[in-house]
Amino acid sequence: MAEKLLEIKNLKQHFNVGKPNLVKAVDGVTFDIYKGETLGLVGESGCGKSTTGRTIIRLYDATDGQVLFNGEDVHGKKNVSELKKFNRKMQMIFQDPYASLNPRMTVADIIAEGIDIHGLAKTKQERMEQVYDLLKTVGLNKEHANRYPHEFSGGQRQRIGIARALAVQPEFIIADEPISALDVSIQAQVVNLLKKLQNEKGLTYLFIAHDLSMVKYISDRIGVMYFGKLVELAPADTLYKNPLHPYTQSLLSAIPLPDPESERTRKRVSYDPSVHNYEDNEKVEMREVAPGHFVYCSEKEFKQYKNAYIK
Amino acid sequence: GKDSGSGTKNEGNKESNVPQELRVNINSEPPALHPGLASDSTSGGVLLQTFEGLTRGGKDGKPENAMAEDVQVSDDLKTYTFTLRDAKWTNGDPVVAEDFVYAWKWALDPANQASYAYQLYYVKGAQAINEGKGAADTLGVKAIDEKTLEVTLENPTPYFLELTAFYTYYPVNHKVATADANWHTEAGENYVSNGPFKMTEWSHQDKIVLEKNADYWDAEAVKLEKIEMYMINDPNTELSMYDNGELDRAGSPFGTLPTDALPQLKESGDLIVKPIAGTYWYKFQTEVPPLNNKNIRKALSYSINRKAIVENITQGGQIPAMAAVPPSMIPENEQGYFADADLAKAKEFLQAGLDEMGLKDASELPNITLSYNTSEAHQKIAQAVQDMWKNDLGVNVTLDNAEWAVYIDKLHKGDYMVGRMGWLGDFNDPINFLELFREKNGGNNDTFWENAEFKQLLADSQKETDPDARMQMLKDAEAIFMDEMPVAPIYFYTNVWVENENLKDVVVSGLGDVQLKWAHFE
Amino acid sequence: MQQISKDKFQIVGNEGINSEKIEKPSLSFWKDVSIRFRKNKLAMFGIVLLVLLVFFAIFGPYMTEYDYAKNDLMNTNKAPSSEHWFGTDDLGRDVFTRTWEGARISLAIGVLAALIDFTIGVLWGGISGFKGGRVDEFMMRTADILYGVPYLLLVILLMVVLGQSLGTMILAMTITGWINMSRIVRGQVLSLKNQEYVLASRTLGAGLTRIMGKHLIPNTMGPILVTMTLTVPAAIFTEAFLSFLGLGLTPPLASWGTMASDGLPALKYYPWRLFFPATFIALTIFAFNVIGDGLRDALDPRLRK
Amino acid sequence: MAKYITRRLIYMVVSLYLIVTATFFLMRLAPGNPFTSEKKLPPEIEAALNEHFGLNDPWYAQYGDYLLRIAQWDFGPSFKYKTRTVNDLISEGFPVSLALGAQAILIALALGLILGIIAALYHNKWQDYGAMIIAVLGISVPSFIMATVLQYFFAIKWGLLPVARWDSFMHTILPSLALAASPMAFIARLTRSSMLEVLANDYIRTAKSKGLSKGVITVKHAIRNALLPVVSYMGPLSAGIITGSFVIERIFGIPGLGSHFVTSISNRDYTVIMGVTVFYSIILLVSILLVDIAYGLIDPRIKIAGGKKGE
Amino acid sequence: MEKILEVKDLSVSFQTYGGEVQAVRNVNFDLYKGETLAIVGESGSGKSVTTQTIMKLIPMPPGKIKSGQILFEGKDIVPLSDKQMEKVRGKEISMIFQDPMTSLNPTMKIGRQIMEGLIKHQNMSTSSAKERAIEMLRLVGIPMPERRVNQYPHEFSGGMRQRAMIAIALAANPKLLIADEPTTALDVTIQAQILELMKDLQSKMNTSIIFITHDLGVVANVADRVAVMYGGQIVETGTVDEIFYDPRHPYTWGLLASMPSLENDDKSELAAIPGTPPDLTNPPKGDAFAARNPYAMQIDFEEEPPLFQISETHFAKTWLLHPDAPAVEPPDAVKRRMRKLSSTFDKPVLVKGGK
Ligand SMILES: Nc1ncnc2c1ncn2[C@@H]1O[C@H](COP(=O)(O)OP(=O)(O)OP(=O)(O)O)[C@@H](O)[C@H]1O
Ligand SMILES: Nc1ncnc2c1ncn2[C@@H]1O[C@H](COP(=O)(O)OP(=O)(O)OP(=O)(O)O)[C@@H](O)[C@H]1O
Ligand SMILES: [Mg+2]
Ligand SMILES: [Mg+2]
Repeated sequence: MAEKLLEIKNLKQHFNVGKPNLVKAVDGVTFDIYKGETLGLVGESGCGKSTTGRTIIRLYDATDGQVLFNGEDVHGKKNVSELKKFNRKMQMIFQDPYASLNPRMTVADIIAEGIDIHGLAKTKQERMEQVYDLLKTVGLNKEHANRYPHEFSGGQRQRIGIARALAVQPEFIIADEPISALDVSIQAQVVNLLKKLQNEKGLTYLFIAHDLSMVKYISDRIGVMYFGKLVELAPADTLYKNPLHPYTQSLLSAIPLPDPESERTRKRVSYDPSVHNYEDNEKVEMREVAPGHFVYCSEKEFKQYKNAYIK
Repeated sequence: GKDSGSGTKNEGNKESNVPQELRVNINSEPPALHPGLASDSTSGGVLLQTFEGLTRGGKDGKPENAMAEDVQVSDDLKTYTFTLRDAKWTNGDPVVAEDFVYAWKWALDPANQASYAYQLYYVKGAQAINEGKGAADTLGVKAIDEKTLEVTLENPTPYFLELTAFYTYYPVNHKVATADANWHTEAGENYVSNGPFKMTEWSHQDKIVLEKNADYWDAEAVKLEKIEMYMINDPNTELSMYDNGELDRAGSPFGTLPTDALPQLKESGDLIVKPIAGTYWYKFQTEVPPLNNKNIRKALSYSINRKAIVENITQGGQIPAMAAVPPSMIPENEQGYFADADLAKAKEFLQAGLDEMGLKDASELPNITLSYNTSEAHQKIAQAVQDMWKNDLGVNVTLDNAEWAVYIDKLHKGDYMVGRMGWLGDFNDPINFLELFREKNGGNNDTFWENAEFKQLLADSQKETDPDARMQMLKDAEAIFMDEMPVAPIYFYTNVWVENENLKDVVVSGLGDVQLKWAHFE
Repeated sequence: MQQISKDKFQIVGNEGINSEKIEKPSLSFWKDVSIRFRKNKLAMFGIVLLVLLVFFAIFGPYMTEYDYAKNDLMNTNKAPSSEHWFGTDDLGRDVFTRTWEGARISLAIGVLAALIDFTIGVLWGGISGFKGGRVDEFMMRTADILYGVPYLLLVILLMVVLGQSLGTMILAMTITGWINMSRIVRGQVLSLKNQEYVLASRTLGAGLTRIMGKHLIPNTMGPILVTMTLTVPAAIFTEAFLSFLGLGLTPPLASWGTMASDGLPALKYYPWRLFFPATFIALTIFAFNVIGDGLRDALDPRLRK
Repeated sequence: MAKYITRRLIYMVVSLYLIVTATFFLMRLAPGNPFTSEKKLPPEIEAALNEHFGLNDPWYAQYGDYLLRIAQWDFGPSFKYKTRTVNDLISEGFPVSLALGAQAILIALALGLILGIIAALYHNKWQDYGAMIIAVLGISVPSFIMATVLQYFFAIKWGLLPVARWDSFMHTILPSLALAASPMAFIARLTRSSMLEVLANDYIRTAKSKGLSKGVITVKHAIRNALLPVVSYMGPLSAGIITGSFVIERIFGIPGLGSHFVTSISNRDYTVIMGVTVFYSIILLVSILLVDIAYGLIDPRIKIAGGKKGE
Repeated sequence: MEKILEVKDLSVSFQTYGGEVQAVRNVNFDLYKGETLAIVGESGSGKSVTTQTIMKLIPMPPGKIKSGQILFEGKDIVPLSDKQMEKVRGKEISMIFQDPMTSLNPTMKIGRQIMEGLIKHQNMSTSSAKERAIEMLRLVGIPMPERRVNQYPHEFSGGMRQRAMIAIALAANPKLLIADEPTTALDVTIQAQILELMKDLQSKMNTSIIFITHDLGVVANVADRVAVMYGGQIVETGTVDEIFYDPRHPYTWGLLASMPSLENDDKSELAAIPGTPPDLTNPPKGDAFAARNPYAMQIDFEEEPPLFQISETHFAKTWLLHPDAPAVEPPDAVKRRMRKLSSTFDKPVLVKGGK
């Protein structure tokens, strides 16, 4: 495949270190993201997806591990201008649309913030044009530019967040559930846009979402997280066709279909972590079951999965 | 016998059944209630009720014998022999001559940091001892026996018997004091005194409670049973408390009355005004031009409208001062050496001064800075004087206000042009005012003015044994002083107060001391 | 139903039809704020009041024949009359003239102190809170130390070293005045700096200035405005205190603060000497407060009506 | 937390040391000395006094001496009140000032919060304006005028309460009111402004949706979130108030500590200046520490202890 | 079946400086006991405003109920005061808000926030309320709820906050539950679990649910009936089968067509509805959807379409159902779903608004 844009090595993010309520939100995650690809990240709610994303973009100082962006350590000390450059290259769409919008800024100012910081517009007019463009891109209209976040519906707010991230024309976007609050048609519009940008400008995405059909549609590869760990990583189609880890299987079985009849009759497979029955000395780690298809498993399971794969 | 005697007397007095309890305000915590350590009027005001010296100021202001039953003065006026009466300390000990010797020596001992020790300098050898240059036994005080005290002075001091009424001259119970060096810090068993009242409670910064001392030799004359002295530092509050019946007396010398209240109090006839021996004046720094010019000084001084100031600003019945020494010491000074607000003369002097300086117009004079320390009253007077000088003489004046310590520092260093100051007499004699200006660099001179003739007159007066001749010398000296005008007197101080109309016989001396010994309610 | 002509039911699709709308003029945030502010009647009243006060401060002293400094010891403490509209003070000076003469100083001092406190306090508190860690520790401990040293001593020394001047007075007034502001701002910043929108701005590469200027300070504006409006009276009274100490105005210059503190003891006898300066201080504070409230409301888009 | 507090305590000692040092030099640089008086002492006597109090020693010796004394919590004798030690002054004055101050703080807090809350709840209604007018009066009438006015009406005109002195509970009412007026106003204004902010938040809507009454919402949801500015303000304020107010103590003749802060300076009473400064500073530093700790308790998102950027 | 809620002719607008935002325009619908109504629709079409109005939670001002009635159990709640609403909110009706982070009090422990309503409306003691809170957290799938009750919202992940919101609303055992996009931040397994939980509650307590979501899969799973909103209006309502298998409104077609499907690996562009949604400050004159409607007719730009009834339960607001309108083919993706449903009338019937 193409060159690596991002390498995440044994990334750990623990909260409340040294206190009884220690949370290992991300606990040793390793994966790469290639230039121009979309890596989907799915998993149980609370398993550490957002934290992974936020740690990558330096909102948290990693407890342990490394994040290399274009070969450079993101968490190494950097001076202001380097940071600024880095920030322009990497952007994030926040999961919580409302909280991530300053209640005292107009939408135009919010979206233009990146433009202002990086001096991407030469004149006021140019700036506003870019803002209007972005608004249109995400399905809002000019009229909205002068309003404040609280005057918007949930989905509209989310779109403002998307427009803000797009404004600086980054190379890499961490999209944390970017479309969950949008109606399907706008979702389609946004996803089309993301794809288009990817095709045209070679953007790379880390796409965190719960809507598996959308994830499947947009992603080249998909990682499945469970309890702070990456449990399976595979090309999108492969994962859907050949889910190996029991959690992945359970996840796929739970996808609701837009078909009332099948919904009435569907069966879910539930996941019970005790099925693994790992022994204390067993080494559990990511293993490549098939080319590009990694599963977090023990030696024993590894063999099992391999067999399953052949069939 | 004595006790019951006074008891019956009291009962007889109580026919009107008025509680003999007095509440006054003394402004602030007395810094030290030890006769030797005290150096301020607040402490003095308390000590005056609780202690008694060889003499005590009588109702008429003249010193009367107190602890002393009899006084013999030698012909050269330098040796005083006091015979003590049978008096007791509050703990029952008799008051003996040794108590005086002990107290005075204690105050003079440099180790005890008595800042008023210089009040004892009239006694032979005192200054040397206090300055650490002489041995304690060289002091001219001797306890001949328990009841006889012999005091030798440096110079004839006609006012010495007034001085012995002053608190630095009070005795201290030497037994108690040697046994407990801290006897004076709290009310209690060890706080022994010999005055009309004893201190029964001292709650710091709050109040002091005095009660009648039944063992006092003249207990019969003492009518008050109890005195509460509050420490309230705000004149308005003080007057409000008085209005509200929470105080029986408000105003000086214990407390203070707010200036703005005076006109009304005067109108209602409640205000009592009594002149005291003190002068408020403006000092000139006589080494700074144009104030090094006598005529300019006189012009400035003559042009001040003192009457307007005392009537409209200070409003406390103060007397315009056209002399340095208060009229209580030199009665002629009520008229003074020149006329108040004598603009014509002032302008003459000004012209003369300008001519001497080769200037044409007052506006060419250097700007005059008028300094005062932070206080509303001083500020008002300064503004008024500034206005007078500006308008009447055409002299440019700027005001300069400084915090007290900074101000004193400036004055003592001569770092000023014109500065306000006041002097309250320590004892009733003109020398107390005039000697301030004896030496150019004398501690309290500040004007840097010196005059040989003046100096000589003062020196001569100290040797003079004839009181009239002596007085004349002092008057002559003052005349020189007023002619040279190193200070511009403004007014003579008064004490103003209001008191419960039933309160009688509170004695306020010409120096401004209060004695409650005879006070009582009717 | 019959009225609808059939040809209206031709499919025309959405092509080519440009739903061109009448566009409203785009408003900048500040224009928006000013519109909102102007709709606030009380705030506008405050502005009018302030303008009036300023007007009188400028022209008031010329409205009478009296000079603010001229004594008239024969006419002290006269009650308000047609001759002396606000009466006279204890040196017989015209209170009306002095009031407006004093207005110049008090208003200037109040506003200046508020602005200086605002500038230093907001920067200091903001940077301290935002940077956190050692920077915070250092900045806050410095403020503590300044706050712990006896103020009076500081002022006396300033006075001795720098002498009397307007500059010294302002310095004395602001040397510790900003600390309150900085603490309040820091407290707010501490709680705001982890808000998602601040994080978002950081991921955009925003630096300290921007985050402070666009995110933290606007969202702390409420407490900042309150503190600022309350600095005004504090400054007016500190000035009086400093003047009393000799660091401020040299008499016969007047300010509301000095006039009020001079007039206080006369409250029972010549109430107008306190009444006029005190009332104008209160009116000024009132004006600043309603303006502050109006601004606060105007700056909070969530409250728009 | 324990670690944080320990660290702060160490900083406190350092701050205190710096305050002491600054005060020492300011004090010695200020013109005048403890023996300055209208009636100048004979120079020999002044020299003897200086000698006795060690004022003739080189500055470093005196400085060292002060530090040593402070370390032993023995501030020495007062220059002015020759018979009393600074420790006496503090131990007698402080309880009074504390009692008065605590009462005033309670009044200021209670009334201020109530006024502020009412103003915010009835934003731009008459209640709001009423509260504002009370607040404006509270601020534009400084404590010394307030005190005089209160005395005039309550004690002299209506005879309800004593004019001054510190005796019974009745005596405490006027001074605490006068002392509380301006902080009360400040608190009211601060509370109002932050309450308005808080009331516009979504979680207030959530609370409403639970059917909670206005009162409960205010008390349980709004106040805590609005408290931060008030707490910031309360730190130095309470240190100032419980160590006594010069003006109030003077007007009401209260034997508190406050008067010493001013009189010691005008008297150049070096030991007292030092003593009360140290005492005040300790209280100040402790209350500031308490405020910082309170931040974390009020708003769990604030982590002063960590001190790290981000989280 | 008994109606629990009738919304009649409801219009809500917001006063802004930019003009009046007519967020909800003449919305009518009703809800039966024990029924689940799903509201889908364009984002910004007024779903949240409509439902918040039912609880009278829109901020007033700037919001205003311009007209209409909201009959809850037959009683109009529009004129009720805040005080009177307290008895309804959190007890009779409870709501899951869309924005979980900002809808939770950041300085109150999650547990307390759940307990509050219990203590107020169900008179529980603190300890039993706490037990119930833990129980609720467990039910919504939060691991280690004993520990989590003592945490603050910012320590929760997005999905966990949303579940906490759900727990708050469900704990109330309301007669009417309004769930505004309650599962957007949840992974499918948890989502399934939550849906199960809601159904459970519904069957036990006969709760009625209004469920707003964009996930048509979820709609298919939970809904009995569906309302489709666009531009502040309800443009189509029907039973879940009617909407999925026989949609009539072009916007509904657009929605169904824009979904990616799991089965095919087709990575071609999704069929989004072109254009931008209308600006509600000055809603278009005719059909709000016209400007984006490939089937738009001239009339659509001129006159607001009336409501047509397609079956007993199926209504749509489009001129396409007018007898004069040409027959049109829905997009392929929709056509594939289309079935003939037995209950459909022969011909759409004009309900109202016709001339
Ligand atoms: N406070 C407000 N002030 C002004 N306009 C508002 C306000 N609240 C909502 N709106 C507007 O009302 C319309 C409807 O909003 P609503 O939140 O109901 O949409 P929604 O259907 O819930 O959308 P979503 O699915 O994106 O949440 C939107 O256009 C929005 O901009
Ligand atoms: N500031 C924090 N303090 C303590 N714990 C935290 C904090 N932030 C997140 N966590 C915990 O870390 C874990 C992972 O959170 P994260 O937000 O990364 O989940 P997520 O995968 O994004 O979930 P979701 O899909 O629900 O958003 C959760 O258990 C959460 O409670
Ligand atoms: Mg998340
Ligand atoms: Mg919504």
